[in-house]
Amino acid sequence: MSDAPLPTAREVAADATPVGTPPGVEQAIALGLTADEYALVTEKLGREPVQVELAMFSLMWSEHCSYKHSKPLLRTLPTEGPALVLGPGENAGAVDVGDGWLITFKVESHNHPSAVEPFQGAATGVGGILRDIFALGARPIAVLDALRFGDVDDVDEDGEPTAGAIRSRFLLDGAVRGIGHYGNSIGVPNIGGDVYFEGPYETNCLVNAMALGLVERERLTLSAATGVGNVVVLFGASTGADGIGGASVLASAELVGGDDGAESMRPTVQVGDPFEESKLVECCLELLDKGLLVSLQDLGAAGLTSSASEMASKGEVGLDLDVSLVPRRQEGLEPFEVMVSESQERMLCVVTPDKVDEVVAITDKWDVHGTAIGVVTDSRRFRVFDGDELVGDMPVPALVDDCPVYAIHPERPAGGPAALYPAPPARLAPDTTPQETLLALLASPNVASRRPLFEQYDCVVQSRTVKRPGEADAAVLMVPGPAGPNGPLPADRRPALDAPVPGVGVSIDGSGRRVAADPYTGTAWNVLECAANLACVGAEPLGLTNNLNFGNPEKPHIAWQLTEAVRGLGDACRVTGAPVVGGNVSLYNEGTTGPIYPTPVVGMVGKVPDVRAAAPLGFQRDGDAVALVGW
Amino acid sequence: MVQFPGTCDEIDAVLAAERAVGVGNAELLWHRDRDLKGVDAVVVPGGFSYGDYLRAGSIAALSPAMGAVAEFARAGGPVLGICNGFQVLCEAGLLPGTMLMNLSRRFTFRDVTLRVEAADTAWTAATSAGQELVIPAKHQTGRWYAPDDLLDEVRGNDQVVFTYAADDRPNGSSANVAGVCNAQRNVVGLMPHPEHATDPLTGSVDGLLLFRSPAEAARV
Amino acid sequence: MPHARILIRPKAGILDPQGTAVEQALPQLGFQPAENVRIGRLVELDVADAGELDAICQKLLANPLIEDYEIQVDA
Amino acid sequence: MPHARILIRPKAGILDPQGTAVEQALPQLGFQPAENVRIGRLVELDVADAGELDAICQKLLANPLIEDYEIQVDA
Ligand SMILES: Nc1ncnc2c1ncn2[C@@H]1O[C@H](COP(=O)(O)OP(=O)(O)O)[C@@H](O)[C@H]1O
Repeated sequence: MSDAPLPTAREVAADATPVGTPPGVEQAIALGLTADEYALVTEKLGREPVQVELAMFSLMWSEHCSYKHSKPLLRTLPTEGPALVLGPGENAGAVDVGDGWLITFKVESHNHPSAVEPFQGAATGVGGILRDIFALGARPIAVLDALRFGDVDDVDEDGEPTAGAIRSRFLLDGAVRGIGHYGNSIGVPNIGGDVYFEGPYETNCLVNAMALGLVERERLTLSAATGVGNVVVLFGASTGADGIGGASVLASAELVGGDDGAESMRPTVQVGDPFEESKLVECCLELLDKGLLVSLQDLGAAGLTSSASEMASKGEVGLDLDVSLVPRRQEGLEPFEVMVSESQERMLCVVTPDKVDEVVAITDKWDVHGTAIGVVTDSRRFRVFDGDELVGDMPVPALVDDCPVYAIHPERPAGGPAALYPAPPARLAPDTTPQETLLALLASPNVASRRPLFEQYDCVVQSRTVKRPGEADAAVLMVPGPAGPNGPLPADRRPALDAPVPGVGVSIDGSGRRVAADPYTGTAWNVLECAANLACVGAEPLGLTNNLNFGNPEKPHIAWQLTEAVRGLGDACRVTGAPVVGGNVSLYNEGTTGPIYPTPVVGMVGKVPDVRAAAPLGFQRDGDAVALVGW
Repeated sequence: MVQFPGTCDEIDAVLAAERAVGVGNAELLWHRDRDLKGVDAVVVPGGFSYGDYLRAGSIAALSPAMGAVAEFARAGGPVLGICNGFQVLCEAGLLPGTMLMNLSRRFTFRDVTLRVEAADTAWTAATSAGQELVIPAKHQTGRWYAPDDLLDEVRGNDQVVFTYAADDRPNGSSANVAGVCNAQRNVVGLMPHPEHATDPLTGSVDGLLLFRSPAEAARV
Repeated sequence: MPHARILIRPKAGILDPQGTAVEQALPQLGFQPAENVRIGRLVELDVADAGELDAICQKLLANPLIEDYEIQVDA
Repeated sequence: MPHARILIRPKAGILDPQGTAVEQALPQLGFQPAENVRIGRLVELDVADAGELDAICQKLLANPLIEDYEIQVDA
């Protein structure tokens, strides 16, 4: 523990301006802002932005952070329901599953990082979604993953795998190993997912990860920074140059194809460390259990910039933050680099000054050393200092709320959706026998068993898994099960075999091909399929999360797909009674061969009154009657 | 249950032990403490202690708590190492052999069938020799290896406690070994996870037999 | 066949959690503290054509996004 | 502080599935076949006392049952 005085609000003259020459509009454009946006930033600041400010605005005003092309659509989704406790807007959503227990959950994408470096991209995707869960004070209790790659069994005239197939296998292998590595190492079971292979994903794979958390209602923690004079403490990994520019370059621009693309993105690859994260989980849960935090937030895309400014925005406060106090793992980082670094496994919390010592001591116990780096102010400005030097000074609302929102211009493609996606060539001759056809189908990667994939994941750790992958149409967990977020529950709160054992069913789905054929109906189907999966284990939908993986929304036909898909999603939510608790939008998914299939991935959580009654998959006994139910 | 940073199956192990011997009878022991709190048996659970960096279990083996566990073991106290815990006990020299990466090079999860080869250890007293147990295995570095002379010695002393049943070789270990004991037969390590086979709601309950064994062994 | 040795290390600035773990463990074991501990991989092989080694590293052995490599060929 | 490099390799006779995988992958990628591919670890560090390195290897960095090591200290 250091004896350094706690950070306090700085005295800054009213007319003080940050040091440095403004990099100018061309730099802004290189960072992804438009000239108009740059002019707007200048207007909001009353002067041109200096380096730190420009870096921060370019991230906060990127599609990834601002949802500037999707916000109006997302507002149409139903976000209320009887079980809903926390809707969109926080790190994850939460539903009430009874007896004071909440399940928090969310799905997120890590598509572009995974296309560049599948192992680390997928691993850090899991790491990121887990942080969203424990930032709410919940113990992460499950991961699911939805994966889309190009054809893995494509062959050329000589029967040899094509370069695309080889690349797709490499991506599949790396992504699955990465997901397994992170989840297995940190001790969160992977209880399901889906995987699908088809041409449009070849140069732009999709890696979506969903996580669930368990928390008692009164422990639910929000991210708003409040209390002028309270101290901002950063803990977890030290800050390095990895992932600098990741959010703006990787998440918002079309992925540059080929080797050159990967080459130019070198410094943006983030490396995940599940060991660090497992210590962070335990540390955060201990801090919250002891009631030491005012609020908690994870550092995800856009690092300190987005986490700190969002905390300030939600709390309607200002922040003074000193980058010279941020622990580094390498020398020579510029203040703007510290502000935008996406080094993984870091958390930010707000603490009253009297608790700082105790908080730092607990972070030391877990080896995730906390450092006070800033203070909550009443200025409503985000001021960045490098030691005594003011290097950035921005109104918080300008950063977080004032990004322009763009109308998209949907246009149904001429000739209908079919014209966009020519049917793939037939693989079987017209005179193939039914027997051969069946065998060919069973051998197709899209139908074959997923066992080789999910065998790489630990699905039983934490002792809640009642239905594992491959055992039922949806995964089933006991909730709370024998242990709560902070360890074993007292004997009388553990499940007894002679009484109903409550739990949840979870399913994730998202056929892109169906959505490509008809975005409205296809998306509604994805929701209904999740609900049907839940029905098979006796679960009633409580809420859903979704990840909208689409192409470039500035193209009219993609705008149309997106609009129709969101309309289908909303209608299906209303029909199934499952509100949207949160989600993520991943746009600009375009490879060298064109956009991906529009792929809204839906993850649904339902309540199972008694997991003992959850039905397994498959015919159970000789002589049982077989009935067809529904449609 | 010894808890290192990065251990992740310790709560499961506590629950399993409590299912076998009653709630309130299991304690978590922190890796920096040498105090074993007077327990009757020690479990070194699975997970990724210290991130499994360098070699699985290598850094954990040198922790203060493991110093105390070694003393406890030398005094005849029952010690069980599960998966990463098995790796830790090997690295600490309390069990023979060491672990290499699975031949598949992958992390593999699945239920495996184990054959009890020795029912006279502190952790198999409640089983019988030749009995088959269904228990999940999940690891990437679980190929138990001993050079030929050590393997002969281990076999000669009947220190092979579990083998994988005939067609069920998840990792390619020497002589199909899934678990071994020390010469005194109080320290046992195995790669599969008996703590994940103790609740009928989540699968097999064969693992309970291991957690009941120390008490049974003490009675004889 | 020429014998070659390839040293692969994490790029500067890339997180090396293994190195950090070793750095922390050393003083705990009673050794003097060490600095800049970095853990990488060592690949040794006999190749027909040492001229291919650079391409082999790029394509297979190293991950150029996060690792640097050094090729040593025995005379 | 002296800079040291430690090369750790699997002992002869120990099956090295990673090395085998590389051997199999090379011809598939269009390279000439390689032989005796072995994958080990490379540890680089700055130490106060190079005399401790052997003990550090014995105790922590290498497992003598399965690995050999070679210490190189920069002049
Ligand atoms: N990417 C994945 N990660 C984890 N589990 C998966 C993944 N893909 C498929 N699974 C699991 O494999 C089983 C079969 O998957 P799938 O064929 O998609 O079944 P369904 O059509 O019933 O959803 C399910 O239990 C599913 O959760």
